[in-house]
Amino acid sequence: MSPRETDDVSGVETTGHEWDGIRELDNPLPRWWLWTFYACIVVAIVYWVLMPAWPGLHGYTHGTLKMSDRAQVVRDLDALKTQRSAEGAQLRNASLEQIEADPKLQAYALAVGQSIFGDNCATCHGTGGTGGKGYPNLRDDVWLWGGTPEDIQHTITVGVRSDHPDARFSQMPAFGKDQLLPAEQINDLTEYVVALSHRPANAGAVGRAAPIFQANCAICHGPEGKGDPTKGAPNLTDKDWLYGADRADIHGQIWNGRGGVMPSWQKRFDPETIKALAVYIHANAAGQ
Amino acid sequence: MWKHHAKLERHSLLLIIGILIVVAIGGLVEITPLFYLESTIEKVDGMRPYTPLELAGRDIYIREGCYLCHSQMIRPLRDEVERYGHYSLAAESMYDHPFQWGSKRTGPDLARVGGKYSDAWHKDHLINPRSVVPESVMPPYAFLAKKDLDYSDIQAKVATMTKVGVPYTQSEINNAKADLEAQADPFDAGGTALKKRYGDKVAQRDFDGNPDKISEMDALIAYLQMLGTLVDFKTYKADAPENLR
Amino acid sequence: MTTVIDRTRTPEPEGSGPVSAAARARKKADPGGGLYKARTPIYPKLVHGRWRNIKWALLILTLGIYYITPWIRWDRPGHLPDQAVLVDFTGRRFYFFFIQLWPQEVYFLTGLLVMAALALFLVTALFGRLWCGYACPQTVWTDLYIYVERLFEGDRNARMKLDASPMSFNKAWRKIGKHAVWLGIAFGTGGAWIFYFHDAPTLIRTFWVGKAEMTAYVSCAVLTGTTYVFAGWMREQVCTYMCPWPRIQGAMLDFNSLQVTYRKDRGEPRGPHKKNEPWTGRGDCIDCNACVVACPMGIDIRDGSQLECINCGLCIDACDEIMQRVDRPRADRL
Amino acid sequence: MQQSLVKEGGAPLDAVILLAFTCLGALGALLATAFSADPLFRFHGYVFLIAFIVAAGVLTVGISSGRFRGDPKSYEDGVIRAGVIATMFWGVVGMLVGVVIAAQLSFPRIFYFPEFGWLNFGRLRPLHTSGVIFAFGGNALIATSFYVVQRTCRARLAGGLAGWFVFWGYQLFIVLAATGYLLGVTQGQEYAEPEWYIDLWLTVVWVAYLLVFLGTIWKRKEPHIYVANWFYLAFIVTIAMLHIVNNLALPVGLLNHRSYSLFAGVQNALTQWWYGHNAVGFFLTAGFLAIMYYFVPKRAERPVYSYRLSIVHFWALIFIYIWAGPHHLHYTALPMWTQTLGATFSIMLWMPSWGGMINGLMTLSGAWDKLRTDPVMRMLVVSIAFYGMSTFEGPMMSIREVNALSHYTDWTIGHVHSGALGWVGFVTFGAMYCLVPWLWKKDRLYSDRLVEWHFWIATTGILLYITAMWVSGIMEGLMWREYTPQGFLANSFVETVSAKHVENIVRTIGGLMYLTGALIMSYNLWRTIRMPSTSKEDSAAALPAMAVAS
Repeated sequence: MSPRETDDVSGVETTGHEWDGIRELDNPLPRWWLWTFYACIVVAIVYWVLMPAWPGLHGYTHGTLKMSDRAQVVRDLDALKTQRSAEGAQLRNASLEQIEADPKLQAYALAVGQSIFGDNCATCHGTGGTGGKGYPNLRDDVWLWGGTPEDIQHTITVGVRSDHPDARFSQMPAFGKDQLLPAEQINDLTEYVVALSHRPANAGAVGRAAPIFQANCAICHGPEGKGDPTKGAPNLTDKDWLYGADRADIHGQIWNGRGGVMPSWQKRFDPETIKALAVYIHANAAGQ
Repeated sequence: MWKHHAKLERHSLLLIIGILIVVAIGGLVEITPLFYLESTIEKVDGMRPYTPLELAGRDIYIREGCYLCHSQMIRPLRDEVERYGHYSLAAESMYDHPFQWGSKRTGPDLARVGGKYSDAWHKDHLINPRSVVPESVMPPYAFLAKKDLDYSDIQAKVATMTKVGVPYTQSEINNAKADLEAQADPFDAGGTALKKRYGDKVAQRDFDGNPDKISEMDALIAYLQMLGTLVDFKTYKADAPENLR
Repeated sequence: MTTVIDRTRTPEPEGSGPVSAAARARKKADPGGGLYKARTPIYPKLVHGRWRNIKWALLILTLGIYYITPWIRWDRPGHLPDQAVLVDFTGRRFYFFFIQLWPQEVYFLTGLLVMAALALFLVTALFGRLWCGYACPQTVWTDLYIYVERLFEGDRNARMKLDASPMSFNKAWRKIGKHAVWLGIAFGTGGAWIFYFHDAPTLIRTFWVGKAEMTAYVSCAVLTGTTYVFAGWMREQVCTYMCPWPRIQGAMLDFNSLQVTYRKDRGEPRGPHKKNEPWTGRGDCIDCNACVVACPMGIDIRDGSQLECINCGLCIDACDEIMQRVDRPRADRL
Repeated sequence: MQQSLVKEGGAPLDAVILLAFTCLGALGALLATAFSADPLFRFHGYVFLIAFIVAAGVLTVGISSGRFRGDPKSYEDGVIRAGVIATMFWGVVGMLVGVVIAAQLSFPRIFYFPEFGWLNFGRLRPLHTSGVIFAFGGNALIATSFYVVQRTCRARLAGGLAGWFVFWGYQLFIVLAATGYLLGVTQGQEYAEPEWYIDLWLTVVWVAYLLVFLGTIWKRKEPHIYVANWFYLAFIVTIAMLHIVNNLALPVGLLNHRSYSLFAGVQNALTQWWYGHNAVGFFLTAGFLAIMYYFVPKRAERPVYSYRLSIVHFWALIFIYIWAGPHHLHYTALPMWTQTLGATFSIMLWMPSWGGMINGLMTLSGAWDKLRTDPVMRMLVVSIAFYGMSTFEGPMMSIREVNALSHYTDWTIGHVHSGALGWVGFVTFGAMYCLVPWLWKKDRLYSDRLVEWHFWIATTGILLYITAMWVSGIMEGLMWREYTPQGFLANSFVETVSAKHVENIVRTIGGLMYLTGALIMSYNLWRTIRMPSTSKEDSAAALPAMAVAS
């Protein structure tokens, strides 16, 4: 250990140690540093007194404020309910027609619906509600399960093929996969369905398929293929195709008999919210 | 004071012991009480260990690093409760080895994603997220649907879980493989036994819509569809003093 | 001697380490075994001159902008607030004269922040620590506080004398008066801050009757406290120890950056000078310490480039006054 | 394994022991590979096998040709040179992966490859974090600690070849971890992703590291242990403790790569963030403060500012840091008392952290003019400034009300990177710029101008990165909790995703600039190494006092 010496530049004594040419000055701590440190400790102690802080053998100190995030969030949500209550109560008691007739109430329902739609419905039906392959477009006037506000409200509540006991349910058979029809008949049926939607198709195949259609498909899709909203059977004569319009898509649908699932939202939303959603979706759709 | 410190500077063993003592205290005080304080985990109904298929799905969730972008922890803040559902309870992850609370929400929270969307949506979304959510920045996971689920070690996994404290019964361990196969096939006869072991709420479906095989997609969707659905909030006393914290 | 703004390379001889005045004061202070060391007080002397005038002008300008802005009105259609600059947290909107920003448009801020920082980088690289010396709130408010201090306690010598004297009525009222005005300014600063977040004319009424939001009172209190402590008590310690920005600025300087330094070639060898003595064979610096006592950071600029220096140029003014008196040239022009 | 054990003419004992160890290791790896049914485990078995066989081969050749008899009168610098190269290599790799995943979030349609699932964000992200923290940072810490401990103890590195074992063992750990992430071998705990057998291997390497470091301190010729070595010791010891406790897990089988943590849920969350936060505290703070405590005074040729401050802030820092973990779990299902402790200790941590900053900066008081002439000095200074900023931001973000906004958002990412790029990155760069001329015995760097370029590009890159992340984080947090006047959520989640697009791009550009800086640096260092050595006999590697003392 070398003797303590004074640093030329700062005039402060060194500690007298040296490591590989590095020495240490013996400056005291800056006062502001130490005091700020003490102040932080004081802040911490105050916090410990106020809030739940120190564990013991059987529990922990609960703090004088009796603070609880979980109690707080309940209060916050109640405050929200109060904020919404005036219109919310009207929404609860009004019928869908009444809501749509009252511009003020409708505006409120639309605002609610839009807010809910974004995080819950847009995920499948798209940001603008325009849908996609397998996910119905909500902006047009084509509705598998009916497009009145009541129909929409019911669909949202119970879902389609969901785990809700009253779910809307229909089953398009997998004619190919389950070998209900031979492959060539399914090819003919495909042509028939193409013809139904007013597109050029193989006339021979269409002729062969007509009786097959009446025997197997008409019970749901109707003899003219116009569909049936009470059964969730799509209209085959329009230009709207949930699973694609070209021959391969149609063939695939007859072969595999897909049916989409829409969850029931009853558990996640209260009835007012579902009402508002129905109004919102209905207002943004064309027709009906 | 400064003179005494010189002792530590001269004796490396003293220094190391000093360091060890100083760094051990914080962890001991914070961590150990969590193991013995009863208030740490709420009493709830409905929690059960993962079914073998869900466990396999969870392993895929971990393998693909989903926790790096998705949290599974809804905080008791009003916007989160409104967006994602009831705030998460400690009980809901009590069988999670390891926990998957996450630390970042590049994507939304998944704590209660179970049942929110259809299986088909999950499949479409996993194969190409932008096909259903154009703004998404999530990676595509098309390979999950193509890959057979390797569940040769599922029984060992369930047994290991038992050893680290998850209360699987002996029959659950023994039948892990059968239960896994049964859950992925709606027509499998083993479904009754599966539901007997894990409860009626267990979903028995062909999750990826492909009956030809049990794919990794099956397992992952089975796991996702279960998330946040177990606890029975009808019987849970949210405002009981022991649960307010 | 003279202090100059120097763009030239003045290689410093090896080993001639600088000694700051603070360090020299430290030497006097007890270096012994105490736990901490109190701040060595600095009593900057008032100077007159070009840089001081620029500083006054900037002080008035920046403080003026800060205090007045929330009161400017700007007509907007509909129910929108008519305050020109308003950060509306409840409505989640930011108004700036003709601009309205929604939360999802905050990315404008990225651009703004990046550009501001790059501009600051560039200015620093070219003109040195202009920000620290002239525009930084810490500097501006400290300057204002020192001005108030001078009003109550007089200039450097008077202040030193006052501090050294025992408590008396004279000392007490001066001290109390100073702190009262300081607190007033601090409160005004904190008060002005909250006006940026609420409609100012409404808030000023609700504030006094206790009907403003809790956040308004809390932020006002915090800002009042920090202004008072930082500008009144901490002063140069904030720049020397706490603020990271001076380090980054310091690291951005190179040989071509503008920097206030002591011109050794002109000043040395320094020493006292008697009237009518010749100036040959010696430097212009008469070792009068005018630059040292003027420095708000408490350093001796003649010791070379130092981490405390904020490039305010007050030492140049101080030196110029003296040089004029002894009939030597003033500082070099830019 | 002291040098005195080496018999004249015989094989060095340390090399023989190491040879035996590698042969046993190779045998074990062979058996594990042969019997495992788990393809991932088998792959890693092969990696082990190859590593052990190569090591055994090198050792055999080395022993038979009479190498490995280190000159006890000189410092062991070879392993440090290797460490410097490894630092730069892994640095570039880790940063490159970072740029790739930033690009993935900016342009998901371009940077994801459906056919290469292993290049997905979820697999690359651990590669990035582990790559820069453990590979880049870890190698920097090992290399500098070996350098510093030898110089400040005036003793050759203890354990003979053990230093090399630590180095190569650590590289093997990195390779195992990195390949594991790509293949999907992960525990699913952030920053602790490697599976059980990789953890075990790291434990072996780490214990060897501790012993080498301690052994060198035991051999020291200086009466006192230098402050940098306190920090290195705290870093090594505490990381060992954190690593072992947080990775306690039960393997599914001895030949199966998968394991399950002993802890679940709440308890697991807390051990994980106790680990995770102190990986920051002890790996990225204490360890790098040690670097600062040697390289700043050395480069500035000034004494350390305050010995007393060193003592107070060292003990306060390591005591308080350990408590701060729960601030990562605010508002979660973790009991609130734990959150309170985490927040309050984080606030108390502010000044102890700043103690390091003050000691670093005030050391420069008296050498401030060097900043204008020495770009390496600038890097060191800016790193300390960023250290100060992040250690202020950290306690602020640990306040529950702030955290409610910042948690889960990009703000956290910005905060981490202001520490990682600004502090850890720059202080490492500064140290490497110092070390290369010292180790390869050159007068100077190949080009100071390139250092300037590096400095400016990297600084601007950091600026872009952190401003983008601050803004996007705060925006995101505000949008998530924004309500409509009717009292309903105003934004859907996906709207917040698309709102961040611009910031994501800015962040990518910032990261790219930082990577460019690192590439410029690698070139500069490579050219420096290739410059002709100075003729000075008196090399830095000579032990000045050893001849006298021993």
